[in-house]
Amino acid sequence: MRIIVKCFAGCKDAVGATSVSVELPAGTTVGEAFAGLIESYPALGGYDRSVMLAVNRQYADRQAVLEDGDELACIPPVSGGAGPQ
Amino acid sequence: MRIIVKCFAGCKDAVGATSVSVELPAGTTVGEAFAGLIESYPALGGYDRSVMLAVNRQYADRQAVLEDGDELACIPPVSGGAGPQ
Amino acid sequence: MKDGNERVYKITTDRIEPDALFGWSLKPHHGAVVTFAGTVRDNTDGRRTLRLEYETYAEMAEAKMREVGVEIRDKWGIEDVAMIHRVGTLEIGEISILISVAAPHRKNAFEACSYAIDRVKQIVPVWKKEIWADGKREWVERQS
Amino acid sequence: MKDGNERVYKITTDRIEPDALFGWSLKPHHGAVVTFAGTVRDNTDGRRTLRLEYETYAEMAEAKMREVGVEIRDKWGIEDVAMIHRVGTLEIGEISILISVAAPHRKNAFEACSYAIDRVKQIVPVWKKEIWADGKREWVERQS
Repeated sequence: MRIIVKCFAGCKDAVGATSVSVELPAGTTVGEAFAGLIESYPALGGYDRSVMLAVNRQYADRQAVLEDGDELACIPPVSGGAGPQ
Repeated sequence: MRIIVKCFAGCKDAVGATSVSVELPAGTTVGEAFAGLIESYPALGGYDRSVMLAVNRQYADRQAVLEDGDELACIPPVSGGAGPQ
Repeated sequence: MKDGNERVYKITTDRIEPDALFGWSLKPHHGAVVTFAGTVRDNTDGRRTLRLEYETYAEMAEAKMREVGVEIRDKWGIEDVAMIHRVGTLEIGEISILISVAAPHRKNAFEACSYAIDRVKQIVPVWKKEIWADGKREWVERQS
Repeated sequence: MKDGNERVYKITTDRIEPDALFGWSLKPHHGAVVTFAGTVRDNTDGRRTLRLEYETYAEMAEAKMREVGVEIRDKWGIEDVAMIHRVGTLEIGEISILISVAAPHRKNAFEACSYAIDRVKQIVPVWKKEIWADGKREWVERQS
């Protein structure tokens, strides 16, 4: 199956693109897909603990199983709004 | 001595004027002055417990002693801002 | 945006616009501006209100608003507080009081703004008269 | 003032004016409008900032802002929440986020508005890059 990976902020810089398309075996989980991305883009490794992952614009567990055509988003810690506190 | 009494909101309605001038013996306290006002304007009696009194634009104790030329203000419970809470 | 330490504590009969104080409070080192607008409701406890009439002891009211600003500076170290209270006849939906607090961080700004309106309602001599839809007119005289 | 139940949850690249949401949230039965504006500070922990660049996952960000609005309705029964987040390049003093909460009473409005900005900073996918005065550029990636 084929999924779209969207990358933002530091994840985007690590991947060098805002969006990549990847081919994965059926039954791949969100966590497995991100581990595969780290293999392809080692600079993503720094985000392994802090990244949140979203599938089709909903935050998802790493155990969630991906389906063909899904949009997986790599979301570094968000920093919108104003400054801290 | 002579003082000016300023009346607001319901106190103004009770006295029938925004301002009255009263002659008092030297040494009269704020509380005594207000008691005298109730004698002259019985409708003020309803405010005896709730009114705040200010001398020269500062909230004052009823024990405070008035001086010639003071401005005594009768301040019913305030209700500025928006609605309750 | 102002660079000086101007502060606004004002009683007015003019209509208050919702952004009237924004520029007075905001400075370059701030990250948060919290604004409270009190507006005239169309009812009180379900009884219909036509409009409100506000009266004040103006000379004392501005001094008391300033005092609230001093309390906020002492409690939170926040310098940039502005408040304006309208008096006279106000229609439904119009702003009776506007308070703006600007600070580097938001938590203090929220606390200080909430404190400001609580204190205004305790110590600033302003009264309102309800003009009820049934034609009655009544001073609102209760602590709240 | 709007009579319908329009709500605003918007990402924009346009400049945000401080009164942009006031009319959207205020209704005749309200007595309180609390507004939070997040603004670009000229420093972070003392280090000089030149400007900020905000990036977003727009399709998800608007949905997450809407979700914060639903949480507020469930917690406080407050329907009238509006929020707008700017992205792109922002200068010092400009508004990055504006949140407005209108309610019959002020205590809930303060709590809900403070909650709204806390939640936005947790779940809405927007990131900022500091353009430091020393020329460095850095994504700000920390929970706060």
